[in-house]
Amino acid sequence: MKPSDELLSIEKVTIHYETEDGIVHALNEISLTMKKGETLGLVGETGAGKTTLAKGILRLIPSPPGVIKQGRILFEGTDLLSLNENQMRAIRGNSISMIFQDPMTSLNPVMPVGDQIMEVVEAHTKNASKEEMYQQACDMLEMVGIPADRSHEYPHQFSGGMKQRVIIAIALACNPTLLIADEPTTALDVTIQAQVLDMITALKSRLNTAMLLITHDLGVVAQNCDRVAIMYAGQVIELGTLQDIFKRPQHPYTKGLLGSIPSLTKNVRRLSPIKGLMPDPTDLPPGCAFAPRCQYASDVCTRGVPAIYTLSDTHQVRCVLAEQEVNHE
Amino acid sequence: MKLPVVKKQRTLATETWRRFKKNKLALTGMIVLSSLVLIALSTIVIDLATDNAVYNNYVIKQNLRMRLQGPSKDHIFGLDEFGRDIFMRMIWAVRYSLFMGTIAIALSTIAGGLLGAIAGYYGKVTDNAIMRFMDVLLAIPSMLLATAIVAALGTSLTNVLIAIAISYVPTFARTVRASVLTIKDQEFIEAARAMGASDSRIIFKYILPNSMAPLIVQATLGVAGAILSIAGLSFLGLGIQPPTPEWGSMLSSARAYIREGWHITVIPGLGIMITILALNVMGDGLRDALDPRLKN
Amino acid sequence: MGKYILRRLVMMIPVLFGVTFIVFFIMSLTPGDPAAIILGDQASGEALALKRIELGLDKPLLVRYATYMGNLLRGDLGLSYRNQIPVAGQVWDKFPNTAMLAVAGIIVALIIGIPVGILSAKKQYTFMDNSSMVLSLVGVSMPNFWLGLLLSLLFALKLGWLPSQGMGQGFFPLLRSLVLPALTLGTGVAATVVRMTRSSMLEVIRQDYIATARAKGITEKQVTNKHMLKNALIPIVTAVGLQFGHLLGGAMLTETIFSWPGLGRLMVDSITSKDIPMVLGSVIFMAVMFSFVNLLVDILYAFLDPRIKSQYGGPAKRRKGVVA
Amino acid sequence: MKKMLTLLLVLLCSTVLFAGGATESTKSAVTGYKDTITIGQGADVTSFDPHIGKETPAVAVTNHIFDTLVDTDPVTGDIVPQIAEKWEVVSPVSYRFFIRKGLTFHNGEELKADDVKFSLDRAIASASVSYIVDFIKEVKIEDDYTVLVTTKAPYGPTLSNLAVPFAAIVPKDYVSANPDILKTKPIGSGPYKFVSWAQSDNARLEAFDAYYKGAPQTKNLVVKVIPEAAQRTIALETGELDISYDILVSDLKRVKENKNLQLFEAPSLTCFYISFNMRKAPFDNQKVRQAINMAIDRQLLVDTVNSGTGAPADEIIAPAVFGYYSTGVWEYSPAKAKALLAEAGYPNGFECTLWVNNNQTRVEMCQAIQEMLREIGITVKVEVMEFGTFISRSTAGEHDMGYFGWVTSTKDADYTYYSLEHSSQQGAPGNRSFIADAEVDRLVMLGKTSADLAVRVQAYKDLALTLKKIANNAPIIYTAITAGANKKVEGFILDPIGYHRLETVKVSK
Amino acid sequence: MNDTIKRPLLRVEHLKKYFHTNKGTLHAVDDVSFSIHKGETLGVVGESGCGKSTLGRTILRLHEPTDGKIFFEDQEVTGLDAHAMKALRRDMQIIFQDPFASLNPRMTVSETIGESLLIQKLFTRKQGVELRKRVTELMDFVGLSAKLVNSYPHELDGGRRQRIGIARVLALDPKFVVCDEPVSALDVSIQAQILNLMQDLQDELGLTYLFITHDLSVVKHLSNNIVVMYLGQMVEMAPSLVLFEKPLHPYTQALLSAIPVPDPDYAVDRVLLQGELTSPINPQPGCRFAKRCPYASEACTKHDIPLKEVAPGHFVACTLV
Repeated sequence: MKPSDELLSIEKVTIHYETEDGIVHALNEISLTMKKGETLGLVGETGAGKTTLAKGILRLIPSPPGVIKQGRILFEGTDLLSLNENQMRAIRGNSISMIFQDPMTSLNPVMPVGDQIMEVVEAHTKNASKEEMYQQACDMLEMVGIPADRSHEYPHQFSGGMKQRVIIAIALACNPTLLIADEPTTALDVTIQAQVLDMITALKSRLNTAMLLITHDLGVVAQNCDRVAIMYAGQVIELGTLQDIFKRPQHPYTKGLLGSIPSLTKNVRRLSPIKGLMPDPTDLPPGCAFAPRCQYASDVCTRGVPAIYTLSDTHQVRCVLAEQEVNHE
Repeated sequence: MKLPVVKKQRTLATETWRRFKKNKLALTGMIVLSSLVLIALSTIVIDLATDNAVYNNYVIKQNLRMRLQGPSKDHIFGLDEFGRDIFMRMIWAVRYSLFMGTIAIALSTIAGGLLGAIAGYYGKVTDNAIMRFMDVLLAIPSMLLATAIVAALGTSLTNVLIAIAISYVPTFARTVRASVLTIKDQEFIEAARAMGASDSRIIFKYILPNSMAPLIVQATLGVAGAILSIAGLSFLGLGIQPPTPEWGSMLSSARAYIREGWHITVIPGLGIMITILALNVMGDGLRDALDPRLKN
Repeated sequence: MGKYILRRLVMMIPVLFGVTFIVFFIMSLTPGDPAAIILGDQASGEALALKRIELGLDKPLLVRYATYMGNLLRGDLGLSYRNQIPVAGQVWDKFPNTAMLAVAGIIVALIIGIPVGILSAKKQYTFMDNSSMVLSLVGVSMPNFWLGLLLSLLFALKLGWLPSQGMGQGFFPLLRSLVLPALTLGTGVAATVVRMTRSSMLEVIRQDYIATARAKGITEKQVTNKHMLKNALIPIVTAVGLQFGHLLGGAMLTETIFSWPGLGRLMVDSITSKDIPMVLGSVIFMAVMFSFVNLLVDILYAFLDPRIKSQYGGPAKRRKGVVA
Repeated sequence: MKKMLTLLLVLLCSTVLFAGGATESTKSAVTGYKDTITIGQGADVTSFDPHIGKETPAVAVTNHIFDTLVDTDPVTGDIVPQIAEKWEVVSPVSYRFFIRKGLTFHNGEELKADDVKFSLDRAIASASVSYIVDFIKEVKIEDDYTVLVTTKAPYGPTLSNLAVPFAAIVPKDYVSANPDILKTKPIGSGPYKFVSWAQSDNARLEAFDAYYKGAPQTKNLVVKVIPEAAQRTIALETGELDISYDILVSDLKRVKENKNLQLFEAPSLTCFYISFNMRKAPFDNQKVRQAINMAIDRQLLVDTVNSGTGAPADEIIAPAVFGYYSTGVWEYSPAKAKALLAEAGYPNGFECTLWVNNNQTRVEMCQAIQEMLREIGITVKVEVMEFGTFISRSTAGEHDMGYFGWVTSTKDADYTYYSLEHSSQQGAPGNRSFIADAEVDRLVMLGKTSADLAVRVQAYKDLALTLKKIANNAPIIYTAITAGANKKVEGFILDPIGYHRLETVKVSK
Repeated sequence: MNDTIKRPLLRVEHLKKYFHTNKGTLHAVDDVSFSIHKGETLGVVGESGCGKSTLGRTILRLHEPTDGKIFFEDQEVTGLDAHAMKALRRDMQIIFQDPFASLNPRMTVSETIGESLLIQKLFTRKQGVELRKRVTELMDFVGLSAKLVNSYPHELDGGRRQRIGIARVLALDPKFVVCDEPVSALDVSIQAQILNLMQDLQDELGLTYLFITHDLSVVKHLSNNIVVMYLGQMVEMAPSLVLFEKPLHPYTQALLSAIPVPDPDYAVDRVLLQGELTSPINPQPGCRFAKRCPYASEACTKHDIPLKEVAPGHFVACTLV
């Protein structure tokens, strides 16, 4: 990968929540890179640390209790973790923006949507009049398929899918180079999900924005992403292209996930789920966090955190089983 | 089949307590209140054991010639307008000040809670009838209602209690109704109905236990309000009757001497203040502990 | 909206009817003879009997109530037992004074309550939170009449800044004389406002739209003022509306302490002298005032919350906050 | 937002504190005296109609608006002319009054005999004040300036009763046109004219320049209502008030010692006493009643609860009242009291109640008495009740003991003795000890009906001695009447009843 | 046809459930008819607000039906009095969507499971030991560790909570269970565990399911027959395999095409719909999907479109077929 291509590089970031119940190990030395314009799918189950990563990039982790323990987040060469609050604010909503999960609650209910879009424009535009900025907000609304004359309406006057469009308009208003979409369609019905995802994909390629698409839905990933990262217990355990992950999954967890989904295309009488439950993030097991649920686990797995094995240019996995695979080749 | 022996898991109460005790302010409030309860109980025991001798010889014993004397070695809080020992009166007053408020609020919590639960659960006509009646009571300022009731029934401990209790009923009814309305539509209520549970079982086993949290908080704060209301009634001459020591009436009757000596109003005033502060911070602590959503 | 207001006004009628009923019966069932109170302890038995007939006290209770209600419907609140002057005029005279005091009290409560509540919420569980909470609670923890006396000792007697009692004539004297009673009355409510603001802010802080706002890159101040506060205000408004009732009750004491010529004092006097028409008259006015404030709250609510505004036609759904 | 609030607050505070610094009263430029006197009292005027509003706070105001036929000198207690410039006793049952010529009401109408007749008839018909004038059989107009008052029977205190402000003379034409007018727009012939009344706040009066004694010294009177006694003293100290009536006993010392203030203090005509319900055991027992009388340390009560003002009472009428005879204050001796109780059959005492209405000083007195009785073994429960309840329940004879106060408004013993001691007056009229004693009745009637002063004096002396023996009441204290005033106040004279007249008062700047 | 041989366990005829709201009458369930045979699963799919949950609850009379009839084992459920209904509740049960909201937070696991037994008087309070034994059996049956008996719901994860919900239902040994989105709130791996459990239970106990979900892949996996609902009405009903192979209603087609398939090589022609589902308040006659339907004609909005049986067991309500 050429350095110039690299947009975002997350290096060994660790984030803890220090709560009364103990320290929640949300992210454990996670590393990940993204290229300009690409769409990376980030997949994991509840508690895997997906949202923490998204908020961590924008430094929106509530503190207390959240603490960024270590690591670097390089965005276009700058370490976001070293910026002061003012510099960080200049980036938020401008070069990195974010779409949140629940469109029903992500808009301020007492502010007209036009104003909510204008607010982000206002925060990042200098030398423009109010009228110009409002016009820009209206343009954005049109772009996501909402008539501009609805800009004076309040969120409750819109349906869920429309609200998510407004949120997308907010996110894209300043032409960000990176869009973080945290489960943007989970709360929507499938037909609406299809509409919204199509629109995001279209706009993103038009604006050449890179997208970190966080989801638990492998189907959404398969239809929308270039590459996939699978997260488990605060770490990326497998990373690869769509073909790598869906056709040649290496990590037992990835395999388990794929086996858990009832298939539309094949007829399977019984699903083959992963046994057990996600580990308690305040009390992670030693070594590979997945080991207690893994049918292939051996003593080696509990001794230390497995290393990352590179299977191909694009495919990496964090599992001792891969070692044999690599050696085999 | 052998039944497994299991250890008791954390109940919601212990969970709440665990969260509650992290809040030092609320904990302090609780300690203050517990000590007050202890004091009250011990004075009751002393009275029973000594056949009121201590009460007669120290609490209501007057010494008019030494009235209004400031704090001294013999009387650490000084003497009141009748030359009675303020310290002893403060101690003996705890049971009236604290328990009267508590009993009054307990009564109105039960009455208001039930009314609110019934109104919220059955809705429609029942709800309308009960809540319009509550609106009527609410439209009369509570202090006024209490005053009118005491004026009507005559000033006695029980009547003050009843008056305060009645004047707080609508508040509790509203609180419980509001939380019943949110709980009523939850799936676990439907689950109970799907199993064939009766209305009373649903109200008592499902709805009321789950609406306890706001009720407990409201009751804690209500006790504080009730103590103040009793003091207010004393100010209007309708509170606890002499020579029974009660902070509100002590403060109220001492107010004529407010400039004679600082101790005479400040001490009962502080007593009330500390108790109410304690109730308030404890109430807030409970609210936070019972409602984990409020935590970041 | 107009239809809604009209309906609310109509709904007030049964409430007021209930209020008169309850108060009339409480007051009438009390022992104590209004005639004796009017004539004092040196009146002759004959005079008492005459007075009782004059007041209609010889008739059965229900008849008296019916008569009273009949007159009330014609807008006649009757004559005061004590001074034989029409109640309506007396109550009407005092009404603005109490309203003024109550509004000033609310303003004091808001001025203290909202900033402290915001501060306390934003610094949850810090020393700042605890100390501002305790400070704001000091006001509510002191019996109203004691606080009033202390304030008047300090500001009127010791410092000589403000009048100790009475209602000033003219704008500035009026304002000056309003300060101490309003402070006394307002601090009692301030704690509730603080608490409500705090919990409401904490509720709002957790909302997704706050995260959205932060992700836009706007300043924290903008987030607080434009996003948090306006949303947090909604339950506060309700709480303040309900507090108005407590405030009116508190006015009974405050008005007595500061010789403020208001309804509260009129009511205390009438209750103790068993001046039933006067008690009823003033209670009706207070109940009307309370109901109006709550109607106002509902209307204000609609302005604060567009979700409710669009709902008009149907009854406004109010979020019932925990009211302390 | 926060900034705005702060700004608003600061602005508000500063304007409030500094802008309105000037005091309310306007100052006269010519003389060295203020043109307004501000007076504070504890309660409001109930009614400006003198035939209705008979409470002291009402009379203290209406007293300036209305005059009576004759007046009582506040210092000597003598009956002096007022509307009637002179009078003659025609017979034991008839008095002729000669009305001063040229007297006018505030509306300019002349005061004539028909006004007097109208007023007295009106007072007799009034449920509120009738008892003061109902001894009158008829008022006859002899000419425009002469009236003849005939009484139902010989009545000793006729003149004293006619001097009571409830016997005020009001303008006939003005009142006939609207019988309710005086309640809110009073017009009389007194030294001050009514200006305005803000209920439960203040009443304003203005000097009546055509007053027969000449215009009052100060142009305006403002009577403010300040119910909280402590606040009244504070207002006096801060200069908000020139004169404050009824200083709280605990504040007397403070007023006395304040170099800017002066304290007026005089014996009142009020006696506070405990009435024993003689219909109930054990109060039907004379020894019990005497024992209680002996168990009360009256001097201590005066010194402490009453802060040294007033005096221990030996009778239910005050020394300043005509007919007073000192029988000597009951000896304070718990030992003897206990012995008497034992004799009466109560060696271990008993339990009973003492009723009192909700007035702080009265309640305090009762609490102190409660303690004194506890020492001789009587367990007293003090029950504080609201005034109406207190009166009606004690009228019905439900009480054991009641703590009452009685003002001899006429300054004549008959007023009190007849109401409180005569067997025909049981219950509502005032006899709440329910005494029915032939000898007492005889002496009361003798004093009432005789016009011979010597006979009356003797009758009241005998009565006092008899009553002391019966001990149906326990007289506790004669209170003092007090007022505090700024040092700049000149010419203020206390009225022993509390009907202070202010036409002679002026306040230097 | 099967009907002649064995009678259906549950038969629903022209069921309607309307709600009165401030804005008008909400036709949550509008003229729905179907039947389910013993041991089979009927899937009901549709987007949020289509009335599928209301349908489930109305069948159990948790909502009183506005119109129509429900027969359970040939007994008419709709007319039963409270007493008979309570008895019937042993046979007809429901598993809820939200495992966090459907358990009383103040009751422990064993209390929750035992509650159904106590309510239906299968056990009395005095039989504490027997009751506990039965509860432990049930917990074991649904795969809950016995050491959790005294746990409170808030201490458990979604999967375990849903197992409690299932055990509570099994306690009564019902014949028919409405499953109202039982796995939607769960993570995929847990979802698979629960789905497997439900299948096992059906096999072992011969349960009959009415399976309500918005997830088409889940419904396909489980159901024998599928009903597709749109704004309170049935638009299509067919055996599972038939529906997926040959969807006839434009809405069904759109719904199927919108599902993201977790296979990067799978390409579909998306039928992208315009607009969104609204709520059926005071609906106009005609096809409720017409506004969003790419093939809509005037005929669609003139009058209500009846269900037509286009093939054995395959019903569609559309003017195109």
